[in-house]
Amino acid sequence: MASKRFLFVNRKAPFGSGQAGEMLDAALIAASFDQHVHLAFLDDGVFQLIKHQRPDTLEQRDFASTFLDLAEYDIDHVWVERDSLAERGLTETDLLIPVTLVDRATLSRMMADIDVVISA
Amino acid sequence: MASKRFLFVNRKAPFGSGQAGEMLDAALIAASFDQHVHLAFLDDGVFQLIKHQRPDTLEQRDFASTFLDLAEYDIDHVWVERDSLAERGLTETDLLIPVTLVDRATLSRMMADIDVVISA
Amino acid sequence: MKFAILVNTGPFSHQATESALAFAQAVLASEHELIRVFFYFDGVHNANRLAAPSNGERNLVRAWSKLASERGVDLVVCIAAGLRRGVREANLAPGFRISGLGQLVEAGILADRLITFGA
Amino acid sequence: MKFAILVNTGPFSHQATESALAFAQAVLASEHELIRVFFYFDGVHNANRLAAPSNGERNLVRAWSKLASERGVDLVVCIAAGLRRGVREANLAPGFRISGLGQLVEAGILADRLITFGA
Amino acid sequence: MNTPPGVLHTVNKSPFASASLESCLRHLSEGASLLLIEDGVYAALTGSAFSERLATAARQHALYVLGPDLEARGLAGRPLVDGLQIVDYQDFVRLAAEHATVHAWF
Amino acid sequence: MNTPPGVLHTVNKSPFASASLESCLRHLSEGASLLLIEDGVYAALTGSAFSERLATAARQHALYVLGPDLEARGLAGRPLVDGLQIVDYQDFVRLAAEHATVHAWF
Repeated sequence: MASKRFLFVNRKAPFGSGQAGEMLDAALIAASFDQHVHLAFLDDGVFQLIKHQRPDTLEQRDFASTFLDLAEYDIDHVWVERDSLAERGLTETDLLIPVTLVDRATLSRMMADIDVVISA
Repeated sequence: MASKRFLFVNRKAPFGSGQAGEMLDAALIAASFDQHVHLAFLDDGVFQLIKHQRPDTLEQRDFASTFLDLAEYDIDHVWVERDSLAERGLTETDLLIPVTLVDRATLSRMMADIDVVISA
Repeated sequence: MKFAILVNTGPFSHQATESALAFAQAVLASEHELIRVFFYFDGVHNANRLAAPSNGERNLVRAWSKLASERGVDLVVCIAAGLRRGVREANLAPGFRISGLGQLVEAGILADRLITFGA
Repeated sequence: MKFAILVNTGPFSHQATESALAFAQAVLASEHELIRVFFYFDGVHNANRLAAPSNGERNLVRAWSKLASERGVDLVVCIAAGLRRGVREANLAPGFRISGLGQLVEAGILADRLITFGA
Repeated sequence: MNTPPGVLHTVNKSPFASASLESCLRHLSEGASLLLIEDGVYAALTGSAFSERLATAARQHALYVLGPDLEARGLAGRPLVDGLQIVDYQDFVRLAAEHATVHAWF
Repeated sequence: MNTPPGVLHTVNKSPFASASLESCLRHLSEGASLLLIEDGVYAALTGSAFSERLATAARQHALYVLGPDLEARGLAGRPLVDGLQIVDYQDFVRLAAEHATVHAWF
């Protein structure tokens, strides 16, 4: 099948709603179909990438640890909005994995240059 | 059974989530149990009381028309926050039924003087 | 003191569901009494026995059922909210019972504290 | 042009469900093609045939089924999301089929436009 | 068909309850359009705490609001923020086809 | 038991995504306390756009934050807004019993 640029837009905090884990599942499947997968984290979505999360405290599934394996799924495009981090008192050192930090205007342009947008 | 002061706090717009109609159902049942029922409308909840709503456009249930019959259920305490109306460009004349308009500080005190709070 | 709980959200939809369960367990571990948990709005999905999360995921439906079987907690699903959303006798999990909104009002009357968990 | 739709919300929970249905109907009334509707997250509740809203309320499950029977629309429920929430073959409404997330990705590949309805 | 003009954004949350519309407005790139649906249509009200914000965006981007959702909410006859175009579901489909992608904010 | 001190408010939404916490803070009457739970605990972060707002409220009301929800989110070791007390579910039950009513904002 053809290869398209898929963008998964993550704007939700990780535990409050159950959507974050299922979004990641969808992104992994897209990668397994040899699609070009891009993950954008902005607004409260940046909280998904924070270090030291303990989903076991809530008996929730530990999907954050899957972020550590993204490269194995050939997912290299992980974009995090710098402005969203700053508004929340966070910096790059708070993040679990290396990411591409971009400012809001740049991320807006990157999110526009995509074939399929899936958001949650 | 004993008679308590029940407060139903309505902060959600009427159609986006399906909660507004079910909140009203609960309030009517409380009234039928001879409880003292109070309805508070604040934040986006004030949109529930706007005139000229057409739920049929969305094939949704017309619960707004039930507001017209509140007196028949002996529900006399309908509090609407004036500040919430103003922030939304609305005034008392936009409302479907006569209500008790109160400012934010007053409503805060009224909502504190209650036995049971049910919110949505 | 008598507590009652209102649950407005379903499993895997919002953490409010898990908070309600944790709060219920904490009441049971305290000197207080939990007289009823009422499931309304999307909360009725907590009573769907067809839910079968995969390994490593929590089965909230079963966790509620356990509260009923082990601690005798009264779990009541709103009949109208359940019918709207497809939760009824045919797929009702053990320990739950279906009844009307009057059970919520009654819980508010009989309990000293009614706590809402929603989204 | 080929359209596909992703539905993330359930009936009586959020209007996004009704918007998705209205959008699907509008695509079918246009010169375009609707190749698939994929139900994910709480969207799986749209496929629960046990839903029985009272008179005067809309039966969204039935409305989706009708799109399948009358217009041949492909309605796919995510198997994992459905199992988590209690929607599976035992209570699957007519016209829906259960399959994997690959069907969502395939829809994204085959369609010219994929539209998400969520909350 | 002409070159797609950019992204069609949809927002379905009230600007008084949720930060989604504000975030979407901050992420509109060149050629992007915005369609307000469901509770997003409350942003179209004049005289509100959000009106000026939306009017500013309307001077830079094509802004649409879904008529059936206005009507259901009792807003059909009211004055709306300048520069908004009222559309129906057929227009929604057309706009989706005319833009390169659709990006939903909720 | 002493006279109940007032209302215990709970908020479970992030202040960056939802207006619920801001609205709750504006409706705290005398003797009211606030417990942040679920995504509400993000309000406790220092150095954020919301920190000062919460610190102000903490000077007038008893403010609590649910420890297990902080921990799950990776915030257990971080500095929090001054005046916040970390509590567990047993404390939540005790607070609910000590206050006259519980008012949930979401």
